[in-house]
Amino acid sequence: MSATHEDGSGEGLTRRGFLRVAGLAGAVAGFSATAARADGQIGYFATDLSDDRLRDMLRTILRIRWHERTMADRMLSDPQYRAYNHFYAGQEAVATGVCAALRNDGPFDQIDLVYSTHRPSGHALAKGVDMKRMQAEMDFRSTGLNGGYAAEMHISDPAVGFMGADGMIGPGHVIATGSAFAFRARGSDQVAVVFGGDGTYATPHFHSALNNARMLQLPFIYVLENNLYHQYAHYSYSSPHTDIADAARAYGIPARVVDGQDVFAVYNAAKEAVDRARAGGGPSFIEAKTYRYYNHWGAPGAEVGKLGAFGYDPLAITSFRPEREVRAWMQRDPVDIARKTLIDWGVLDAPGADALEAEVKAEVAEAFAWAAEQPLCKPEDGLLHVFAEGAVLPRQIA
Amino acid sequence: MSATHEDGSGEGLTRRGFLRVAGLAGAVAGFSATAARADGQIGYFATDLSDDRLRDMLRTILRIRWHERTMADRMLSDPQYRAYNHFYAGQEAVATGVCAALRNDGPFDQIDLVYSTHRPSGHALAKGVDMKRMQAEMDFRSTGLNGGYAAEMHISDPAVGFMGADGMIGPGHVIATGSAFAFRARGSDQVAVVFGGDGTYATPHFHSALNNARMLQLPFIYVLENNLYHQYAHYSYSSPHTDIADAARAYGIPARVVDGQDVFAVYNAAKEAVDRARAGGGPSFIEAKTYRYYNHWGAPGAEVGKLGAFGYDPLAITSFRPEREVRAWMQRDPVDIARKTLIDWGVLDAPGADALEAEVKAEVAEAFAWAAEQPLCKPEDGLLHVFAEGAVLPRQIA
Amino acid sequence: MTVKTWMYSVLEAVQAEMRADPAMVWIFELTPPVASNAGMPVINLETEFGRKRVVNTGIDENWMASAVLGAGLAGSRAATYIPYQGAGMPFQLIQNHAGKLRHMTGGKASLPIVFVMEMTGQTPGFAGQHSDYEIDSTYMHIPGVRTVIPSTPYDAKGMMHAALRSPDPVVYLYPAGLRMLSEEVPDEPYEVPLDKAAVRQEGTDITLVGSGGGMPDVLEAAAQLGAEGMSVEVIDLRVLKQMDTETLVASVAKTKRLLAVDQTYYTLGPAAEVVARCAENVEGARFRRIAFPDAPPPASPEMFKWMRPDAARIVAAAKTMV
Amino acid sequence: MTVKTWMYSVLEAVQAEMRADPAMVWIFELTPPVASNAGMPVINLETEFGRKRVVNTGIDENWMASAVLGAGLAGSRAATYIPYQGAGMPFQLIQNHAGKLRHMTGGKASLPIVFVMEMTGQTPGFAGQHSDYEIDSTYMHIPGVRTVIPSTPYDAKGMMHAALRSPDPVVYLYPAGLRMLSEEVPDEPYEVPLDKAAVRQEGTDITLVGSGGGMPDVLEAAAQLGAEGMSVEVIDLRVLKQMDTETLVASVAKTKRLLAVDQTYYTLGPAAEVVARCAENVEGARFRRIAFPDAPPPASPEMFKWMRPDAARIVAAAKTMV
Ligand SMILES: Cc1ncc(C[n+]2csc(CCOP(=O)(O)OP(=O)(O)O)c2C)c(N)n1
Ligand SMILES: Cc1ncc(C[n+]2csc(CCOP(=O)(O)OP(=O)(O)O)c2C)c(N)n1
Ligand SMILES: [Mg+2]
Ligand SMILES: [Mg+2]
Repeated sequence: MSATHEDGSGEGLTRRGFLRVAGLAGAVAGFSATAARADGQIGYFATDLSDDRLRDMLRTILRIRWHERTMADRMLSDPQYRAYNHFYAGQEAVATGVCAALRNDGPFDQIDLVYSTHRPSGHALAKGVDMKRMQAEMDFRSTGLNGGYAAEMHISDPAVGFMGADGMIGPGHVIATGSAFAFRARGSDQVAVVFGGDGTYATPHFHSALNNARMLQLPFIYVLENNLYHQYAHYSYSSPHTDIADAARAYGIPARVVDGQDVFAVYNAAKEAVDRARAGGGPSFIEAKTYRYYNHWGAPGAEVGKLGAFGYDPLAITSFRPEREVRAWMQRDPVDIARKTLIDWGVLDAPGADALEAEVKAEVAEAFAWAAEQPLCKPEDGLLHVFAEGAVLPRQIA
Repeated sequence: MSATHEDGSGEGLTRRGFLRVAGLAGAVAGFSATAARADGQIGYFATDLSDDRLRDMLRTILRIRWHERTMADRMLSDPQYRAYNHFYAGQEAVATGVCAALRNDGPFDQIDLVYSTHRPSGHALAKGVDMKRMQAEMDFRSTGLNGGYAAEMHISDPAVGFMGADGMIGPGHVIATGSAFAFRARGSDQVAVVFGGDGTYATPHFHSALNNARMLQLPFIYVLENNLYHQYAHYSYSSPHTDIADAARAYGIPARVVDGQDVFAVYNAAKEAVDRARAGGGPSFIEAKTYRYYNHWGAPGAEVGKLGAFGYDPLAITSFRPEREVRAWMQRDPVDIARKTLIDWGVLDAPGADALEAEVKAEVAEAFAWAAEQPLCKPEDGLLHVFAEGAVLPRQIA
Repeated sequence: MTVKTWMYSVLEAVQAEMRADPAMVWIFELTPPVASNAGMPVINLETEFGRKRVVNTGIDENWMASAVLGAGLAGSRAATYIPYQGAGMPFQLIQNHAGKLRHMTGGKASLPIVFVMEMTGQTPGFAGQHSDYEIDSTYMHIPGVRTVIPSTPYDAKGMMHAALRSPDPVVYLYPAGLRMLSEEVPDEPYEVPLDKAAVRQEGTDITLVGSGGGMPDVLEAAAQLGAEGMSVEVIDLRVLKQMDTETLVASVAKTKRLLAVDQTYYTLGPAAEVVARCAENVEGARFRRIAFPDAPPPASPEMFKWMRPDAARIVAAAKTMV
Repeated sequence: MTVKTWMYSVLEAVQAEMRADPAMVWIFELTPPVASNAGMPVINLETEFGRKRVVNTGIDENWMASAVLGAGLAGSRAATYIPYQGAGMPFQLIQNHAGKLRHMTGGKASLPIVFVMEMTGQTPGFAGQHSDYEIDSTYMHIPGVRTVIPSTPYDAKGMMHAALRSPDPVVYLYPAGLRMLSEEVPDEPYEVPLDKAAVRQEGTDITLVGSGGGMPDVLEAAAQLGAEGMSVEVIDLRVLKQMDTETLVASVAKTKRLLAVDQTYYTLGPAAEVVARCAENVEGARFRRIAFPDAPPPASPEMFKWMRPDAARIVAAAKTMV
C-alpha cells in the first residue's frame, strides 16, 4: 500500500481508521457475493482535499438524492407534474466522485467535458448544471435548460462541460473520443469523460471507443457504472467478463475496478485517470460497481409496484432484481458512506451534516417550485434551432 | 507435445522428420522478425489424412495460384480481358487448410458455410466453387456463377457452402454468427466459418461477432488472415495487439496463432476448431500469419509497377510494403512448403508433383478459355432478382 | 374472431409460424415477445420455444439484424424486433446486404427474413433522439426489401404472416403508437398481401392518402369532412415498397385532388413519392402534402402537438382544395 | 485562375481552412488527402498539418463520423472523408445525433462539422454492395444537416469553403465519378452558398433538373435537344437539403414541363421531391422523372449501362414531353 498523503491537519489517522472500519462493516454485512469488488486502496488523493471540497462532495450526493426523491414523490402524487425520469438514486457517488476530479468552470476551451447517458440527472448535477433550469427542462418549460426541446433524456449544458445526456446506448462513447481527439490536436490539456452502463459493453461502439482511444492515446476516460442490469437483463447475459474492466485491459488501457458506493474511492480512481490524461498518458477505464434503487424509469401517474414506478419490474421476463438484492445494496448507501466518512474524518459533525441536508432539501424544494411556475413553450418555436440561423417552414400548415 | 498419430504406412517418422527440418530452414532463412509466430505443433491431424486428401490440398493450392497468375497475365496483356481481382497469391495455404477441415458437399442443410471477403477467389476455390463459372462471373458473363450480377467482390455459391464474397469490411463476420445461431437453434452440427483480414480487427463488428458468438456459444470460427496490411496501412496502425488472437482470447474464446504459409499447420488448427464447434464447444479464433505477394488489387490494363498492378503501391502514403519484406516472405512460399512436405512424407515424388501442376495449369487455361467464350448479359436482365419473383419496372425508359 | 390488440395479433401470427416451422428463430432485445389479451391464452414465445430459438441479446441492434440475415442465408426463417432506439443501427446491413444480396448473387441467396422496426415520433415528450418515424423513408428508398407499414391489427397480423412466409426480406414498420389499438381479428392464420394499398373509404371529391401511425387522424379527418358533405376517398398505403401506384393513380384520376399526409419529415416522406407518381400519371389534378416539418420532434408537448399533422390540420388542408 | 481537377479544388479549400484555423482536424481512412495538379504545388494535408490533426484510422467509418461530431461539440472545426464502401456505416450517427443535436439542445450544440461522403454507382463493374449512390436520398430526408452535392470543380471548392465555415453539420456528397473533371478554378478562397440551385442554362420549352453525378449527362442531353431546336432550361440542384424550391417553381411555372433526372433509385430519389414540390405549386404542368430503376446496380456493364439514365435516355424522355 502506498504512503498516505496527510494534509497536516492531524486527521489522516482518523481517516485511515474509518476506511478500515468501513471495510469491516461491509464484510460483516455479508456482501461477499453482491458487493463491489474494488481494487483496494488506489491512492489517498481524497484525503488531501480541503474540508470545503469534501463537504461539497457530500452536498452533491445529497442534491442528487433529494432531487430524485422529490421527483419520485411528484410522480406518485402530483397530477400536474409532467416530467419522466431515469432514476439515479443509489449511484450518486459515481457521478460525484468523478466530476470532483474534473475542471468544471472556466472558459469552454479549458474545462473538461462529460458525456452522459439516458440516466443523466446525477451526472448533470455533479458537473455543475443548474438544478432549477434542469428541472424546468424536464418539465418541458420554455425557460428550461434547453428551452423545452430536450427533456430528461437529452439535457445538456456545454457551459459547464456537460455535453449532454445521450439516450442512445453506444454512440456517446465514440463521440466522446472525438472531443478527446480535438483536445490532443489543439494541444489542450482538457479531458473527455464518458459515463456508460454495463449495457454499453455489448454495443459495437465499445470496441470503437476503446480501440481508437488506445491507438491515438487520447485524453479520454470511460467510466462504466456497473449497476448489474441493463433494462431487464443481468449483465452476465451480455458480457463474458465478471469485471468489465478486464475488457478494457485487453486493449492495454489502464483500468480500475472501484467501489461505486464510496465517493472517495471513486474520486481517487478518477483523479489518477485525469492526471494521466492531462500528462499525455492516454485513456483510462474505471468500472464502478454500483446499484440503482428505483426502477429503470418512472413517469407521472406512477403507482408503487407498477411498471414505470418503483421496485419490482413487472416487464422483467428474462430476469429481474430480487428484493433482497435491492435491500442488500441499500445497506451500503452512498449518502451514508460519505456522511459517515466525513464525520469520522472530522470534517463535519452530525448536526453539521443534518444542517447541510436541510439546506439541500430547501434548495430542491425551491427548484421544483420555480420549475412548476415557468412558462410553457410557444408551439411555433419547434421550427427553430434546426439550423444555426432561421426557422424551417411549417409545411403542414394549410 | 502430444503423441503422433501414425497411419500405419510407416511414413510417420519421415513426416515428423520434415517438420523438424522445415522449422530449421525457417530459422536459417532469418525470418525471426517477419515470419509467422506459430503456437508450435497443435496436433498431428494432418499427418493422419489419406494420401489422396493430402494431394488434394496441394492441388487446391496450385489451382488458386495458377488461376491468379493467369489472371495477372491477362490483365497485363489481353486487351479483351475485363475482370478485376483482389489478389490472394501468397495466402493460399490459409483457405486450403481451413476448407480441408470442413464439410463441403452434401445437402445444403448439412454442409459447413464459409463467408468470404473482398479477396474471395482463394476461399471460393478451396470451398469447391467451379473455376470456370467463377472466372466467367469475374468477366461479367451471363453464364457466370452469379449470372453477371456479382463480379469478383461479390461471388457466391451456396450449393457448396460458399456464402459469398463480402466486399464490406466488418459486416460479414456478424452475419456469419447468424448462420451459426441458426445451426444451434435447429440442432444441426454445421459450422459457420468467416475469413477476415487484419483490417477487420478495428471494425465495430469485430466485437459484435466475437462477443455474441461467445455469449451464445455458437459453432463459429473466425479465421483472421493477418497479411500485415489493410490497404495502405500496417496493422499496427489499427490494432494494439501483436497477435490479434489475443483480442479474441479476452472474450474467453480459444484462439490459435498459426503459420499461414504451412497448409498442414492451418489444417490442424482448423480441425481442432471444427471438432470443438461440432461438439457444442462454441467458437474458435484462428490467426494465420501470412502475406500477399501482389498488390491489394488489380485490373485490366495494369502496367507493372503502376497502381493496381503488382509490387510497390504508389498510393501508399502512410506506409508501404518494403521490397525486401515481399522477397523475404516469398522464401516461405505456401506452394513450395506443401510440395516439399508431401515429397518428404512420401505422398508424392517430384515428377508426380510436376504432373499435378501441369494438370492444374491445363485446367486453368481451359477455364479462362471457356469463360472468354461465354455470352454477355442481356441488358434488361438487370431488372430481375430484386425480389424472388418478377422484375422491377424500368422506370427510366421513356 | 376476437377483439385483439395490435400487439397480440402480431405475436399470434409469429407463434403460428414458429409452431409450423421448428427452425424459425426470433431475436429480441428489450421487448419480450409476450402478449396477453382478454379471453385469450398468454403468448410467450421465449418460454414456448426456448432460448435456443428465441434469444434476448445485449444492446446491439446491428447484431440482431445481421444475425437474422445470416440465419436466413443458412436456410432458416428468421425475424427480429428492433426497438425504436436502435432503428437506425442496422441501416447499413439492410441497405447494403439484405437488400442487395438476392440481386448480387444472381438470385441465389436465401432471404426468408423479417426486420420488425419499431417507430416512435408520434408521442409528445419523447423528443429528438427518441423519435425515429423518419425511418419509413429510409427503408422505402432502398431496393430488394419489401417495406410495409400496417395500420390496423387485422392488417398487422395478416401482413406478419405474409412477411414470414415471403422469400424476400421484409422491413415491417411497427408504429408504436398503435400498439394498443384493438379490433376483431380472426384467430386462424391468414395473409394480407405485401403489395396492395387499401381503399378505406370511397369518394369522388378528394383523395386522402396516409399510412401507418397517421391513419387514425386521416380517418378521423375523413369522417369530419364527410359530415360536412365532402365525398372523400381514403387510401391507406400499407406498402411503401413496392408502392401500389395503380390504386393511387386510379383514385386521383377520379377525384382530381390529392392530399397526401405524412407523419415523417416533409422532405422525401412517402407523400413525396405519392404526389410524384400521381403527378406523372394524372394531368390537370391538384396536389398537396402535409407532413411533420423538417425538424426533429421537440420534447415539449406544446411544440410537438402543433407540429404533428392531426385531423384538424388535415381537414383544414382538404377544405382549401375542394 | 488555373485549370484544376475536382479533387485538387476541394483539397485546396480544405488546406486554406486548415491554415487559417490551427484547431481544425481532418480524418480519413483510405483516401489520403493528397492531390497534385499540373503547374500547382502538391497538396498533402497529412505532411503539412501532421498526424495529430490529420489522422488515418482503422476501418471504422462510424468512428470517423462520430469523432468529427465529438470534435465539433468540443469547439473544433472538423471534417472527415468517408470512402464509399463505408458510406452507410455512419447513418445512425448522422441521423440521430449530428442532425438532431442543435434542436435537441435548444441551440446549444456546437456543430461546425463536415461529412464528405464518397458516392459510387456511376461506373459499371462495381456492382451491388460497392455502389452507394442511394445515400443522396438517405441524407436528404433527415433534418438538421445541410446535404449538398456539387457537380463542378468550381462549386466543389466553393461549397467546401462554405461547408467548413458553416456552423451547421454538412453532408457533402462527393460523386466519385467526377473526381477527375477539370475546369478553371480560382486559386483564392471563395464561397458557393449552401442553399441555392444553379440555373445552368435558360430556356422556355422544358425544365431539366439533375444533380451531382448525373449533371454531365443532363447537360449533354440539353445540348443535343438544343441542337434540335428545343429551348431547354437546366437546373443543377446542388443542394438537396434545404432544397431551393423557389428556383424550381419559377422555372416550371415558365416552361410548364418538368423532367427530373436521378442517378439514384427511382422511388424517393431527389427527383420525387422535385416533382412533388413543383406539382404542389404549379398547376397545369406536365411532370416526368427518369432514374435508376429500383434495383441494385449489377456488375455486368451491359446490364448496368442500360439501366443508368444517360444523355440518350434523357433526350428521348424530353422529346415525349414537348
Ligand atoms: C441503441 C439503443 N438500444 C436500446 C436502447 C433502450 N435502452 C434504454 S436504457 C437501456 C439499458 C441500458 O443499460 P445500462 O447501459 O446498463 O445502463 P443503466 O440503465 O443500467 O443505467 C436500453 C437497452 C437505447 N437507449 N439505445
Ligand atoms: C466498410 C468498408 N470500409 C472500407 C473498405 C475499403 N477496403 C477494401 S479492402 C480494405 C482493406 C482490408 O484489409 P484486410 O482486412 O487486412 O484484408 P486484406 O486486404 O489485407 O486481405 C479496405 C479498407 C471496405 N471494403 N469496407
Ligand atoms: Mg446497467
Ligand atoms: Mg490485411
